[in-house]
Amino acid sequence: MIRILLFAHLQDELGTESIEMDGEMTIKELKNNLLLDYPSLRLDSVMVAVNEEYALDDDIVKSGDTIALIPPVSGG
Amino acid sequence: MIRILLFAHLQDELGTESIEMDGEMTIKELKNNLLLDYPSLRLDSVMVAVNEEYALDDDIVKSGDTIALIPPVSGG
Amino acid sequence: MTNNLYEVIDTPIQVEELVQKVERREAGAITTFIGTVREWTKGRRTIYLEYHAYVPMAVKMLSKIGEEIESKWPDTQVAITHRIGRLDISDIAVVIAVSSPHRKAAYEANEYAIERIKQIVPIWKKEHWEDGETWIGDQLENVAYPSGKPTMEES
Amino acid sequence: MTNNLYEVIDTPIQVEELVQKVERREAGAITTFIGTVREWTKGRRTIYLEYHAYVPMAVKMLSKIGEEIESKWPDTQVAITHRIGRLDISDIAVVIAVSSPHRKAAYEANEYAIERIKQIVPIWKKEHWEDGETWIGDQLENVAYPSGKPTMEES
Repeated sequence: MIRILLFAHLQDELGTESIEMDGEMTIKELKNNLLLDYPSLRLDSVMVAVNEEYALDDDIVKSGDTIALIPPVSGG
Repeated sequence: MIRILLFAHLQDELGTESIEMDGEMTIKELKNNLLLDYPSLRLDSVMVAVNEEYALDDDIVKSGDTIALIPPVSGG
Repeated sequence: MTNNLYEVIDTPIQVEELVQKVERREAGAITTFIGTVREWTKGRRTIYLEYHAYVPMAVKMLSKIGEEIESKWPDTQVAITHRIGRLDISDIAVVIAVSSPHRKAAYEANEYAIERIKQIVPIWKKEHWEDGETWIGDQLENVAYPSGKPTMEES
Repeated sequence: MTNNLYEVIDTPIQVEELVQKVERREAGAITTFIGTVREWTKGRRTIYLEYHAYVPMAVKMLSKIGEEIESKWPDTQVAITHRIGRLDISDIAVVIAVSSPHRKAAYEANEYAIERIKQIVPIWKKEHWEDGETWIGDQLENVAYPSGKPTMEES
């Protein structure tokens, strides 16, 4: 099971702090799967972290990984 | 009477915090007078303030003014 | 007080504490940056803010920024604390402290830290205005989603 | 605590106090510069320092620097305190605090302040080394008069 953490407006839109997904896939595939389930989701400028490190579209995620969808940050 | 305040190494060299001078003169003349009395004094890089404002060589000082000889500063 | 150099906390930040964390006998200069909640942004009045964070990753990224700085400016020491939760006007959101033997590096490294925080640290600001609330969308503060919901017109 | 923005004092400087002096609802950024006594300068060990000042003029010049800044960077607010007397290693000699709506100005103005202090504020530092004492002669710290007495060879 892959755990996907949501933050900021993504958390508001999906009404939950995290969702789950099964399988092994690239970040790009994971994003596409999410868009199938939530067509209104804006993921263009969203970065993805795998186990608390930024990841690239071709990186592979698998069961046990914690993914975070990171909208443009606004700390500071 | 013109009061002349001394600081840092000038104070050490002359062994006093201030000296006095009579008359009305330019800053340049005042410096020359000082060098007559204290030939070893190094005044090249010394700035002069009149009544707590920096002054130029041609500015005139007169009785009642407070002069300060300001060696290169090293605060901060 | 902990001795952690990089922290995300939900209580007020003490500036002196960060200064103490970076003080060293070989340092001649310490710079701090204190980010506070501003009342007015582009003519719009903020009532209060909420900061949310992905805390473990935020701490990791702050620490990464510290490492970047210490490699770019040798002999510097960095400490950063970011506050999350509800903050009112003038409350301190972030403090960055940098010590260095010489002042130039202390200024440059400090400014680098705040720029990098606005790029890579997973912390988000929700502005509560007089007339609604907004997740602030990027470090340039120009992608805003009214009521947290992007609309079609915006995309 | 006084509310004077520009001070020369002979007691320890409290950083928080200067931060409070420049805090404003319209400020989003506050930078501080904290100048401390460094133990080593170019391989030579400092035991302690003495700062002397022409106090009334020093306060006037600090205030002038503040005016220069507030005209160059509109909407900034500046406070500066310099300590004089004997200072030990790590003691704070000077604190500059600048608040501004935006961070860029807060950094630039702060750095401008320390550069100007080293040019125009009548304060002098006497270094007490392990092997003697020296009046530090200019802001580049490269004109030194061993034992306070310039010798002929130096001129």
